[in-house]
Amino acid sequence: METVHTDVAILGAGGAGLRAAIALAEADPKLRIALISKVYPMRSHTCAAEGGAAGVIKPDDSLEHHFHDTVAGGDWLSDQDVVEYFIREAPRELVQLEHWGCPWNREPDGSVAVRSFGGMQKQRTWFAADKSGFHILHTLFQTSLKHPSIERFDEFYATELLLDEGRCAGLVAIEMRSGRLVRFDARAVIVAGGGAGRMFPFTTNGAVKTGDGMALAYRAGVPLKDMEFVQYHPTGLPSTGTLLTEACRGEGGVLLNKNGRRFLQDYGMGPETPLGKPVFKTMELGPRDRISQAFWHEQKKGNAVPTQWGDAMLLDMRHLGEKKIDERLPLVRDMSISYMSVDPVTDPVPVRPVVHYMMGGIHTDIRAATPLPGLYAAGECACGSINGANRLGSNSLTELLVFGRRAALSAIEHLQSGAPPASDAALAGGAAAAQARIRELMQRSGGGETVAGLRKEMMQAMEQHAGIYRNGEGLAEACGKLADLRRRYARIELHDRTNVYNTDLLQALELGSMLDCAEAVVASALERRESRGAHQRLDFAARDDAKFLKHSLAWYGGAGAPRIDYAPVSITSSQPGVRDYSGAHA
Amino acid sequence: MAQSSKPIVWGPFAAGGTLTAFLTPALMVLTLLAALGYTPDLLAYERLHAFAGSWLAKLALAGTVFLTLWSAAHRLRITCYDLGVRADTLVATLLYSAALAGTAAAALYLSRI
Amino acid sequence: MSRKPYLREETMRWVFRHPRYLRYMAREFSCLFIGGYGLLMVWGLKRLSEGPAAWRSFLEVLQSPASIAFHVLALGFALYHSVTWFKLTPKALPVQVGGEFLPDGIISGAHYAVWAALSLAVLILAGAF
Amino acid sequence: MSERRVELEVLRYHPETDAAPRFQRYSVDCREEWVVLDALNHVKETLDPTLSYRWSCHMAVCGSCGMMINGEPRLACKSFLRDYQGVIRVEPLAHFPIERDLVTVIDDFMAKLKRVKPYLIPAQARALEQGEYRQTPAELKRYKQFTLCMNCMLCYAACPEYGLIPKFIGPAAISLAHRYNQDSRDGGRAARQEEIAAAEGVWECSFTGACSEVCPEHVDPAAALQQVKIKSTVDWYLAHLMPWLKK
Ligand SMILES: Cc1cc2nc3c(=O)[nH]c(=O)nc-3n(C[C@H](O)[C@H](O)[C@H](O)COP(=O)(O)OP(=O)(O)OC[C@H]3O[C@@H](n4cnc5c(N)ncnc54)[C@H](O)[C@@H]3O)c2cc1C
Ligand code: SF4
Ligand code: F3S
Ligand code: FES
Repeated sequence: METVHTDVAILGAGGAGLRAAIALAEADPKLRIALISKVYPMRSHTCAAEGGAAGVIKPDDSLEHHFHDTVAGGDWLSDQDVVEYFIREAPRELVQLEHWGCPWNREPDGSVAVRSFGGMQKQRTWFAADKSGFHILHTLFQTSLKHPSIERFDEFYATELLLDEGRCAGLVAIEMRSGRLVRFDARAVIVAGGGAGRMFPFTTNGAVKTGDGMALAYRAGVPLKDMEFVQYHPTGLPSTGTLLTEACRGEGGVLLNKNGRRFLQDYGMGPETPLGKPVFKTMELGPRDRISQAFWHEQKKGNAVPTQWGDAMLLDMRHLGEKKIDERLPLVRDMSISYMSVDPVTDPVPVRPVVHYMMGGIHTDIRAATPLPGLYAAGECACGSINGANRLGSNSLTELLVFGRRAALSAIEHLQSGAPPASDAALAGGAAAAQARIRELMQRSGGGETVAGLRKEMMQAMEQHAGIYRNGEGLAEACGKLADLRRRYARIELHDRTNVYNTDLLQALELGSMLDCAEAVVASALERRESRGAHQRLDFAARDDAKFLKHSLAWYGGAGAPRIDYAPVSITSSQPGVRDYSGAHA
Repeated sequence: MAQSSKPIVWGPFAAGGTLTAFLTPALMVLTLLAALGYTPDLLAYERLHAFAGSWLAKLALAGTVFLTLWSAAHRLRITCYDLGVRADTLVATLLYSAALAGTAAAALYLSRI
Repeated sequence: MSRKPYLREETMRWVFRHPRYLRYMAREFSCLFIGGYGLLMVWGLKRLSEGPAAWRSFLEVLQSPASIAFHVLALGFALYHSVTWFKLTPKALPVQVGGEFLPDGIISGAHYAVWAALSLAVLILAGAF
Repeated sequence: MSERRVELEVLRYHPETDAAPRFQRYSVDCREEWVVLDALNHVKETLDPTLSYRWSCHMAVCGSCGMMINGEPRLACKSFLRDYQGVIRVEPLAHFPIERDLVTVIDDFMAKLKRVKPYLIPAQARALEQGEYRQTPAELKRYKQFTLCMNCMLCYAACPEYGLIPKFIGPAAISLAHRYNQDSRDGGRAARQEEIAAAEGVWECSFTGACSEVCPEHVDPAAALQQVKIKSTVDWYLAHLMPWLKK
């Protein structure tokens, strides 16, 4: 097996992975950096982010505001010391992107423009029309081309982390175009593999978001933290799940039920604000979890708008006018027309909540370090706990910049700490075992299970039992179902046993990752007997700080179920309080 | 990699393209009229001879001939490539030389007027 | 090595893949007629320099059916060249006024207007009417 | 919810078993509002798991799903079944070697992208503490359109000159260089000229304009290329006819 010797291996070339790679290259041009990604960097899902990235820049805003919005938005499950670090670094990172050429929207005086976002009490979301993530990703990718020390391994699918004496010392990946397995020996590894929304049937997430990064770390013994918190975004197109950015509401779009009522006022987010004059943290500028939950209740009351794709509500942007829509939300208009045949300039667009983001992920600390020495994680796959129980829109793009860089700096510290090199025998052994597992999967026959079949059952279980509202009974059933699916996964049979660009194999491996992540989600959700942020239990409707103001950690249990235990939440200045989106603060 | 010297050939091509876009149809109408027997006044020998006698007109005519031939030659060169003629250097040399030769001939005749 | 990327050969078929390529070819072929017309001009100058009799015979040759046919075709292609050229100028020379780009139509339109005025002027000054 | 039986004719090529590509027919029940990508996914899930192709976002932003659909380079996730009648022919993007099925080899494009130095080379260095560069909305507008390129390479598949002259750097990469040249913060034009004003750069473009016609993002690469040609020509004449202007 070919071995690539490198100093730092980065799994994932989305926003987080690229940011880390650049930070490494800038810190020391002599470092060898291997950037490994299953898709070409610019195909990573960061490109799909529309609305923007939050960072305090305007004089009427302050770091305290950003801190409080984030912590309250996360229903006090955020680690406050980490949030403090995050909001301090945020503006610096966004200016850095500007210096690299990101085409942020501008004010007439040439300074960057900011827009409103849900749950934020000030305008602080930097944006590039409604393609913010696209521009961030391309700016990072293009900037990375400047650094010869970043060696890219595009379309390499990582299958396993390599360990030696309790340290992470590399990984194994399949080169898609040839099918050969490559071993990467690294002194530090950064996982930036993105989210796992594809566990659900209806999601804004692209095909790449199958939780591989999380699963790899999980299997290597790193716990997954707060996995029960899955964010639904309230406004996806019912036909495809394609996202209409929160900026639709930030710019003044409103949500209506079938009677034309702005129903959010009936769920503690009122009083109704004047049309076209959105008020921070009120009504349509409430947080995503609350709005998605309100829709669920409306649906139960029979107030939803029926469409051929199921129940929906209406996102009305007509009053914004054609000019503003074209200037600020061109993609939204284009997609509504393309995928729904509805022009937001003339008609309200049907939307419904859709799985969007994983608050949970690989357990990391303020340094982006996992408990496994030599292993760091950043981006959506990591849970450094700034998002708590519910992420505020536009915090995630900033997070992947701040912690992408932080992971790089921590990796460098690790390299400098002079840890001895890993033993070749251990790595060779790990790699050989990985190869044997792939081979076995490729050659297995007679099992009779198919990738598509199991995937469908997994998605159904997740949608049915781990959605916006959950209960103990359903979750227990889901745990059983997923355990069963994992057993059946061992009997999966590939149709394609060839080497070159074998997507059948790829999808089988991705399914394995998703099953692991899904099990962690339902197991953590079952144990959390309270309702907080995006995790709402019908059988435990209230938040329970006495018992559950703590992070859940899911530990990989091999063939058995995950083991759940807990870690404390770090609180510095904000004691848990009431999340108030009633406009009372205004 | 060296910056190409293509601008030498492209500059006159672009200028010629613009000139022919503005002027050639009108000129063609003039000679077409003559071809159909309605010879415009300007194409009568005396007038044309007198017109072409002025230095300014000589210069303009020579320039028009040059730019017309050059832009046509350049386009033809590319079209040859598009059509699968791969001997680009040969084609280019032939065509540009022809354009230059035509211009030189025009200059010679003009000098005799 | 299991890789064996397959390279499709480029044939002339691309010209027929989409009407746009035929339009492109038509535009490029205009050079034959415009170039031919350039040579005609050179020849005309030669005859002009050789005196009135030569010029008269040049005019006679112009009146041959072949010449008429050439003229009609050439005029068609020349007009096509002008139209395509003016359609493309806004791309090559965009004009930004007060932040906004001038719409393509305005730039092309201006070119068409100048073209019409110029052609008219040439025809009138040459006594075509 | 109307359904429709769709006939797909997909170019298959498997390097380990096939000497040359061949077409394979699939007949699938599709929903009227589906895009071609949905139909392919349906084939892969229910009929033939061995079919390989690239996709990710399903919302026309990631640029992975470019293919020839009835002979036109298009994004499969933005090509609606309702716009096609009869058999739909799906092939890998023209002008690129086929790795397998609908998957092409794009090394050439990736290398060219890097060559044109598509990153900001600041005209004036600025420390982070000094905050952002000032850039007015008008200055932003000057290059904004050229930032929209998602590297889908449809323009390369449409450009006959790229098909004929594979060395041609091509529409998207040159547009990207132009994007930075036009940026008020940038001072790197001279460095980029070495590539884009070279013989294999902009000069292989014959202004076919096909690139702009197929570009799903309306980047208008043809415009960028002509602008580069004009600027390079002016550069050249200035440098050679008025060399004293050179610093
Ligand atoms: C539609 C949409 C809109 C959004 N809008 C916003 C917004 O406006 N503001 C905001 O702040 N956030 C937004 N988000 C969230 C945010 O975009 C994501 O959380 C973020 O982009 C994730 O970035 P990442 O770098 O962690 O992962 P990604 O960009 O998803 O990249 C993951 C990388 O990991 C690689 N990878 C994965 N598995 C493997 C493997 N096995 N082997 C090798 N490589 C692998 C992939 O190839 C890819 O390069 C949005 C999300 C979506 C889906
Ligand atoms: S210019 Fe347009 S067609 Fe070409 S790669 Fe970019 S987005 Fe695609
Ligand atoms: S199609 Fe090709 S020839 Fe030029 S204008 Fe576009 S690059
Ligand atoms: S799947 Fe992303 S562009 Fe089509």
